[in-house]
Order: sequence, then structure tokens, then C-alpha cells
Amino acid sequence: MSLIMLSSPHAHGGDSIRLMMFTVVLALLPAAAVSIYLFGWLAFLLIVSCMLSALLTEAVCLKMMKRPLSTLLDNSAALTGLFLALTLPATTPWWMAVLGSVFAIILGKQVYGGLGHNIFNPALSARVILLISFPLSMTTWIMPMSSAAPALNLFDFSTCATIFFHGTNALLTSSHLSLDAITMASPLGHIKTEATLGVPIADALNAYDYSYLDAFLGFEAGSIGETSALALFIGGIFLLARHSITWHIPFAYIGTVLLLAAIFNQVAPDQFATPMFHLFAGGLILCAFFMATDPVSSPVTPVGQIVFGVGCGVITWSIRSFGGYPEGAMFSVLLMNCAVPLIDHYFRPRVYGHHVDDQDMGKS
Amino acid sequence: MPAMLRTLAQKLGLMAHTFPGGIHLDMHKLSAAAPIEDAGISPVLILPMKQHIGVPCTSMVKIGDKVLRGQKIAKSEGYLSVPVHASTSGRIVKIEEHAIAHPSGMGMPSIFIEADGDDNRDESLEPITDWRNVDPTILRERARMCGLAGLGGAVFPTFIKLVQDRRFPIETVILNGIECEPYLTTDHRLMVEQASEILDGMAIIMHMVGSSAGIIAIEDNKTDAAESMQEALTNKDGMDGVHIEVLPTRYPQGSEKQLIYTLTGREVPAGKLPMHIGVLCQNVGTTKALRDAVILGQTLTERIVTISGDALPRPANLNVRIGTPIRSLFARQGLEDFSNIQVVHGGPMMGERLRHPDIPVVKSTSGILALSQQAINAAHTVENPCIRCGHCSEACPASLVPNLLADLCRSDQLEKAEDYQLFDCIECGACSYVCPSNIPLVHYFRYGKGQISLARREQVFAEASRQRSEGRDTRIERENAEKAARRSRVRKTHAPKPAAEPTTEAAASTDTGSTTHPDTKPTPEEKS
Amino acid sequence: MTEFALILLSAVLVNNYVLTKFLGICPFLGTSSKVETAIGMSFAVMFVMTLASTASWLVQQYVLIPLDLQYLQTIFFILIIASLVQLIEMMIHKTSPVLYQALGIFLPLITTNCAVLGVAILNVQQKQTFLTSALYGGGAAIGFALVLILFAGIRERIDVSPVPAAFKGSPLALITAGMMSLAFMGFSGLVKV
Amino acid sequence: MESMNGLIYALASLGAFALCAGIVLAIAQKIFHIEGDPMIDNVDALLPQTQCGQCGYPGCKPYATAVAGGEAEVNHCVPGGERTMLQIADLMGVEPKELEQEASAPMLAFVREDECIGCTLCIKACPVDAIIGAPKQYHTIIADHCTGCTLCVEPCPVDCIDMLVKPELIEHWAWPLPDTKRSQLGHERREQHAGHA
Repeated sequence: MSLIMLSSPHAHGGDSIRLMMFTVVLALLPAAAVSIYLFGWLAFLLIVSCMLSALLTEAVCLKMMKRPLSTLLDNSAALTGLFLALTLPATTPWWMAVLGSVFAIILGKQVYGGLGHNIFNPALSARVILLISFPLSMTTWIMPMSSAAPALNLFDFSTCATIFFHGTNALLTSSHLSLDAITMASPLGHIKTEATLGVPIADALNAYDYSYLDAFLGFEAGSIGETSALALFIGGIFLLARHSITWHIPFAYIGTVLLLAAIFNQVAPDQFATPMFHLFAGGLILCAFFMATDPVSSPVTPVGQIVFGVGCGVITWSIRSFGGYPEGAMFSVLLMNCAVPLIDHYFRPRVYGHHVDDQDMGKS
Repeated sequence: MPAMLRTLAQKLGLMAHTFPGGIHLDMHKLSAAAPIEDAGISPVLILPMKQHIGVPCTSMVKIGDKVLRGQKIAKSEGYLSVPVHASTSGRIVKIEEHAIAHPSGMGMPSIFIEADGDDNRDESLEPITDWRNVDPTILRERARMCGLAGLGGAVFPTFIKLVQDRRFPIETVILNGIECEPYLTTDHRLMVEQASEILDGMAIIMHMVGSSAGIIAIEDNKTDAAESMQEALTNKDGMDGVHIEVLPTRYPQGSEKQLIYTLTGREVPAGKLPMHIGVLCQNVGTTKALRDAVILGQTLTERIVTISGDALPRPANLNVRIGTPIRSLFARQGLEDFSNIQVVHGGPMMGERLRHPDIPVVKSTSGILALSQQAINAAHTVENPCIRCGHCSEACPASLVPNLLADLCRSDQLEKAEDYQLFDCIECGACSYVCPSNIPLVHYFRYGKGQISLARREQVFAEASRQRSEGRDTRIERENAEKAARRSRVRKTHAPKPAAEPTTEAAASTDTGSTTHPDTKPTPEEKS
Repeated sequence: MTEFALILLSAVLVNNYVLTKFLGICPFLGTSSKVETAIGMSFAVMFVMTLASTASWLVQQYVLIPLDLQYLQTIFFILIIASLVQLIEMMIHKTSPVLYQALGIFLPLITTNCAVLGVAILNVQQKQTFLTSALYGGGAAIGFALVLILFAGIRERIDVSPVPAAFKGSPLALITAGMMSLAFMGFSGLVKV
Repeated sequence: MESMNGLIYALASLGAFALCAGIVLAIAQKIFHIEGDPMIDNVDALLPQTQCGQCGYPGCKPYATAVAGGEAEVNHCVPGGERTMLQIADLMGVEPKELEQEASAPMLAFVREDECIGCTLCIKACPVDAIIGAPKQYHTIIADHCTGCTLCVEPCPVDCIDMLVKPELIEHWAWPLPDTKRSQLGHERREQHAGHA
């Protein structure tokens, strides 16, 4: 018998990182499927290239740091790649996608010591780096295949390959289309531009031909994975059911946005959009169920998670309503990521037997 | 927030009290249907000098002495201690260090008894059948004399809890029949087979602490035990205040503090005892042993041990003499070859892995398990980085944040770990069990606790040394000053020969300094 | 009232001195290794910054402009700041020797914290009133304190991580500060002041 | 003349201002005046109080004074080991330094009584009064008080004092950190798997 010192317990429930990450990948499948339905080969190429480059970068990093390559199998790098792909616009060229994945893995994760040690959500930090570095590409939204008359057939591989490998401009020159003909504004972007012109929100949305149903199903412009509220809800509920995440962050986050939107919409409906619009628009649901709940970069304790969710909600709504950027969900999660160590420290649960004041201690 | 909701629901009566956290385990109760068998008497019994929490005992016998079963062979030193008794009649053959179930692998001075096979009982203790009319303090002394300690595994001296304190009257006596550890079935079988005796013990406890209300707590995976106890309860007179509570199975429900919260909705404040909130909790086995001590006048010389494990051919519940080597018990159940097997003392969640099966059964031995190497390996795989999933916090029955605590222990931030209430960890292992990264959280907590205790001891020692050192410095200073003063006096009177004075003075002072106390020891020589 | 709130918000978040104006990086990196130290530093900077911005406004309005000595602005402001730093140094040494020790050289170095002088000079340049310059100074200090404490929290966590040797210490601290700065860009345009 | 006036104004106002600031600071200095260096006690509290002098100072307090005054490095305390060094470095806000000498296992001094001639030299050397005895009688070391400083070994004229390793008590045993040994098990396990395959 061996002499190694082992502490109890001598039993284990069998859960593993690999399994947990795989569950999240599974939960993202509906959203990925919708993205391919809406953006055809473009979405497919993006997802594949992001995941592959993330895995490759991770492998190179592990090799350089002389850590076991077996950690590649924990699915975390693949998940980061998938996350990043789903937050990108369909027309993102390959090199931007690859650059994003490299940023995500190196700056987002490996410099901090690898899995479990990163402060910021790797995919989101890469997405924000891309947004700041290439603001135009990152806010150009191609018409999805669900539009009444899509300008391009995105199920045609050669068209998509041209955009993906040579950029949108190459396609425009060869097809004599103008950029405006194949793109459209996202609902959030639209109301932001109109608001600067002083157009009331309801009128702006009418002009946009906005419908809640389309927004719920995902038939609108936006990043490939964030458009369909339905698909993301399915994934989110799957995660909740599988106990991969708890309700605290998504509910606090979405609830805060809805509450703020409802109050301000009542006060000034011309300036502030309705709660439903906020719910289905942009990356709120993707961020609430998948990004903000990333265990590594979110608080551990339930109360802390609620604080975190509320913080995300306030910032998201504020940036959307007042900020320079049309969408604040990604920024809000990154900003709250900064606060996680402090939230963890200050919002710990009450330990059994401590601060029990309402109990009488014996009878004297 | 969820805690608030839970409290609200409980106030409204929508929900029973339940402790926070907790997990569901594979119970593996392989021996649940096996009746208790007598394991017989081993030719040599090994009795370690300390089988309880507290101060070790000192031997009262010498090699060659004849002893009877139940005779006291080691007496307790200090309050928090209970004596050790010979568990069969025979001859003392040696008194030396022997391996015990301790993670360090260190030994413990032990008394070896060679059984004579007659098993003659020492009958000097009178049975107290009329215990209802006996003063509780006498019964308490009986519990101490008989060496009773918590048989659930914690082995806290039982008599200490059995006390009537006017400031803290016991309102509820809880009989702990939860047995939430996987594999273990000793309490289960005892409740099935000896329900009436257990109830006698409970009645004695209630008489001793002057309480009339009692709860018998049993988990819902032991319905046969609950039925047997219920039947015995209906047939028993004078136990109207007692009822049985069948609780949904959840680990670690059997932990005293958690059980008290589940049953009464009250928490034992940190650093206090259950008695401070008017509750007394006793294990089923201990209660039965108390009954035997009082009604039969028998000291604690045997206990029921579950012998089980996925690598054991015949799991069983055995009535075993304390001191029996566990290797012989394994042999009895058909296990001789330990080559691919790990032995665990206690349950798999809180028990100690043993380095070898050559240790004796002691008072805390609720079970001995032979687990396959594969099962152990699955529980102790390579540690992965923490992904902060929070499953450990959800599982923690004390509402700690295990992953943050483990980080603090690992990086030796011990003060902060204490601030995070490290010492409220009950080491139940629920966090390690659910951890997807296989982090040995409990191991980190044990490390942290050990280091903090060490630091505290060093602190106390350093403080004492500082005081002694400062005392010495001031004494030397004072003596030097006195000497200087005297010398200047001397110089004035005997101006011609000042040099001779100090030596004679030193000699004089050393002559008088024959006492052994360091404070008055001879003056150190002056540095020239 | 709204105007004051917006000034405060702008100074704390949108125009955060550390993360968007990149002033005061030295104490930001130097005193952020522990949350406790960072909190101490934050209070010291808040004290100095708020008082310095009001005092320098007073000096500017009632000494420098009447005497036509604006060219002495920097030297006067530095004098004010240095005196305030001396004062807070004495106070901390008296009240918390441990914090004094922990802050070490960074305490007197508040004098050369460009964020402090920056606030004072910007207040004058932007022709703020007495109240708004006090508010602006206070807001900038709160913003400094906020990011310093957040950053300290993050660095405490990084400290126990197995960071690759090449990134240990300052490199990773700077990368993290950069990421925080990126995140704070989300606030841009939030308040138009 | 204009510029002359300007210069005078400038100098006068600056001088006046500096004077004001100086007066304020002087008053503050009075108010916030502190006696001694409170850091000495803080450092002293971290030291193990063995009074062994291995740091080169006559005792723990003098070393604490030197450290607090910035005269001594933080890594001279041998019995304190790495933990004490880290604590002092942390308190003083300086970078931790490598220990010059590894701390040995805790020791106890023991007098072989039959050889002791009762000279009391060791009693005088003991910094913590842990040795008892009278002239021309056996001396004994109180094990519970001995700090293991070895200062009594040198003065003994008959070399009857031994330094023994302090026995480890089972009650004082502490769990070690898990990592290294666990990875060994992981290694064993991988090998086992390889063996099966």
C-alpha cells in the first residue's frame, strides 16, 4: 500500500471541467444553428475559424509554457472561440476573427496563468479589443437571409468565401453593389442615430419596420449569435436545468434592465425604449445567460452574483440609453468583471452560527 | 437572498427547516440488511491510551497483570477525558507504542492484552435499574467511569454533555439516528434490532438533563429503522414527549449543528455548544452504551462496527471488542490480500485512509471500509485549476466559500482565512465531492487549520519567552545597578581595594542562591 | 443639481483620470498590490486632490489673477499640493503607522502625482467656478479611488495565480490596466460635459 | 520698472504663501507628533523570541529595532524561517529576500546530568531563564521554556549539553500541503492506466 497522504473525502461525484464546458457548448448549439440559418456560410466559416484558431493558440501557449497539452481537452478554448464567433458581425474577415481568437486566448486567458485565473471574460475582452480597433467592421451588419429581400445569397459558398477571405469591399467591387444595399443598421444602432436627430423612438422603430416577433425569433441584423432570443433562451434554460449556472446572474441582470427600461419608458416614452425592445435587442440575452455567467470571471457567492447581475444591468441600460455606443452589454460585463474580486470579498454568505442575534441564549 | 426566502417560507409554514447546502450521495449501504453478528474475541487486544477527544490516559497496569473484562486499565488525566477498560479478561503482555487510525502514521502508547478465553467480567459496578430515582450527578459519574464517548465518530466524552445547568436548561433531546455517511449501517442496524434498549438510554438522558421533549431523527432511506423505533416508542411508557422525525436523505444531515438547525430552526452560535440553545444531541450507539452502563453496570468494551466497501467480499455489521485488530475482522469477512485495496477508517466522506490494516478497533471506529484502488483513485485524481463554478459554496452546509478559502490556505494567507471563518468548516467533504476540478478542498482546510494552530502555539510560546527574556533583562539591570551602587559605597569606605569586592560579593550571592527558582538564581557575572 | 451630478459622473467614470486620461499611473501601479493599502492611498489622494483643487482655484482667483502672476501657476499649485501632502503624511504616520509603512515612498510622491496637478490646472483652464472645481476635484479623486481599489482587488487575485514568469508583476498589471481602460471606454459619450 | 514690480510681487507673494504653508505645517507637526517608532513593537511581535542572536543582534528586540529603523534586512531571523521573513517584509512594505540560512528542525537543549559539574555558566547564558539549578548541583533545562537557541552549549566547560530534535506530538501534528504528493498519485495512476492499456 502506498504512503501518500490523502485527506478525506474518499469519494467524488464525478463532475469535471470538461463536462461542464461541454454542457455550455451544447447550450450554444441552438444559437449557432440559428446563426447559420440567418447568415449561411459566413456564420459557419466564422465559427469554425474562431474555434480552430482558439484551439491552436491555446496549444501553442501550453507548449511554450511547458504545461501538459491534455488541458486542451477541457473544451474551454473551443468554448472561448465559439463565444467570440457568436459575438462577431457576419462580415468579419478571417484575419480579424483569427486575431480576435488569439487575443482572447493570450491576453484574455493565458497571461493570467490559464484556465481559472483570468479576470476578464476572454471572449468579451477580445470582442471589445476588436470593436475599439476596427469600429467600422464591427458595426457593419449584413442583411440576414430572413429579410424580405436579402441582397446576397449567403448560402452561396463562393459569395461568402469572397467576403470572408477577401473582405466585403472585394465583393462589392466584383458585384457592383453598394455597401448600403447589402447592410442594414441593427435596431439599437438605428434608434441611437435617430435619437441624435431628435426622432422619437416609436417613430424610429416604425420607420425601421421593427416587430417584436422578429426580434424574438432573431430575424434582425446583429452579431451572428445574439439575434435570436428564442434560441438563447432555450440554451439558457438548458444550462439552468443542468445546473451549470444558477439563476442569480441572468435574472438579476435581465430584471434590472427590464425594470429600468420600464420605469424610464413610462416617464419619457419618446426618449427611452420599451423593456421588451431592450430584452430582445443586441447581446443582452447572450451576455446574461452565457457571458456574465462565465464562472471564472463572475462572483462565486449567490449574493455576489446578484450584485454582479444588477451592476451589469444598470451599466448596459445606461450605455444603451445615454452612451456613445449603441450596445453596452459587452462593456457592462467587462466592467463588472473588474469588480468581481471585491464583490467576492464583501458579499460572502453568513456563515452558520455567526451573527445569530434573534436567538435567545439560554435563560439567565 | 435565498436564505431570506427560505426563512420566509419557513415562517409561513410552507417549508420545513433545512440546513443550507448539502449534497446527495451514492449511499452504498451494502450491509443494511445484515443482522449484527458477534465477532468473537481476538487472541490479543490492543488498547490505545487515548480513544476520545481530549487528554490522554495513563496506564494503571503493568506487564503480567491479570485483568477482567470491563476493568479500568488506564485512568483519565484531567477533566476532558474518560478512562480505558480491558475489553476481555486476560494478561497484560506489553505496553508500547502501536499504530492507530491517525493520518500522521504516528503511534500511540497502547496496552496489549492476551485474552485468556474465559471472558470473565469485572462486576464491581452495581446495575442501577431504578435510575429514575437516582440523582443525575451519580448517573453522570457512571457515564464517565464507564468510558463513554460519542460513538458516532467524534468521541467527545459523553458525560460532559449530560449536565443540568440552570442557565441553559435543555429543552429538547435529539437522538441522532441519521447516519448520513455512505456504507455505514451501525446505527441503522442498532435501531432495527435494539430499539427498546435505545429508548431506555434516551429516557435516561432525558432524566439526567431534566427534559421531557425529545426527537428521534432518522433519514428516509432507513424506513425499517423508523418503523422499529416507532413500534418500540408506542410500547414504551413515559416517553410521550418524544416523537420520530423522518427527514429526507441529504449529506451531511447527521452533523450535529446541521441536524439541530433542521429540527429546531435554530443555529448553534459560533464558539458555543448546543446546550447554549437548549438542545442536547446524542448518537444512537452512545445512547445504547449509556443504557448498558447504567442498567447493566457495564463499561464500554465493545461497539458495533460496519465492515464494508466495494472490495470486501462479505459486508457485515459486527459487534466487536474494542482493541480487536481490524486485519482479523477483514479476514473474518473474507479479505486477506490488501495489494490493490485501500482501507478507510470511518466513512468515505470523513474517515481516514489507513496506511495499513494493522490498527485496533477503537471507540471511534464506526466502520472500516476496504475500497478498491480504482474507487480511491477516482476520488483523488490530479488537481485542476479552480474555475470558480461555485458548486462548493452551494454544497457547503456551513455557508462558507470553500474555493476562496482554499486559495487563502494554499497561499498561506492564514489571517484572512481565519477572517473567512476557516474554523467553522466541519470537514464534511461535500465541497471536495462536488468539485469538478478535483481540488482536495478539505485537505487545504486541514493544512490551513494546522498552520494556524501552529502559529498560535508559537505566538503563545514567543510571548512567554519574551516575558522571560524581558524579566531577565530587567533583573540583570537592577542587579547591576545595585552592585554599582554598592561598589560606589564600598569605594568610599574602602578606597584602597575596590577590585576584590565584586568577587567576594558574587561568591556570597551564589552561596545563598541555592533555591532552584530561576528568578532568584545567582547574579550573572559582569562583563569586564 | 443635475448638472452637478453629471460633473461628478463625468469625473468619476467617463473622464476617469487614470483609465481615460492616463494620469497618475505611478501610484496606480505602485500602491495597488493590496486592497487595504489602496484604500489608504485612496483616502490620502481624495484629501489632497479635493483640497488642492479648491485651494488652487482660490489662489488662482484671488492671488494670481489680481497680481497678474499666472505664469507662476505651476509653482504655486505644487506648493499647495506639497504642503497638503506633508500634512496628510503626518496624519497617517500618527494614526496608522502600518499604513504609513505600506505606502512608503508613494505617500510623499502624491506631490508628483500628475493627476493632482492635472485636476488643479484643468479646473483653471476650463474656467470652472469654485463649487464645480471642488466637485471636479472630488469626482476625479473618487474616480481614482474607484479604479485603484478595483485594481488592487484584481491584483490580489492575480498574486495567487500561476502567472507565466514573463508576465509576473508589472507586465500583467499593465495589461490588466489596459483591459480596464478598454472596458471604461464603454462609458465614452455617456455624459456630455 | 514694470518687470521689477512684477518680480517683487511674485517673490513677495510666493514667499508669503510659503511662509503660511510652513506655519500650518509646523503647527501640524506639533499636533501629530509621535513618540518613538511604533513599528519596533510591530516587528518584534512577529519574531519568535528565541533571543538566539543568530541575526547578529543581541536579541529579538534589538533586531526589531534595527529592522524598523531600516538598518537591517528582513531576512536575518533564522529560527523564524521563511514565514517570519515574509511577514516582516509584508509589514515593512519591502521585497522579500532569500533566507541566508535554512531553519533547522526545532531543537531542545538537554543536560546530561551525570556529567554536569554545576558551574552555572549555562544558567547565566540562557536568555529566557529556562535552566534551573544551583552551584555544584545538576542543572536541568525546562523543556517547555527552552527556545532551542543553543547559547548554553558554548559556555559549558564539560560539554554536557546536547541539542536534541524537539519530539513531535501527535496532538500537534499538522497536515502538509496536498500538491506534490497528489501529483505523485496522479503519476502513479497514469502509469497504471498505461499499464492496463
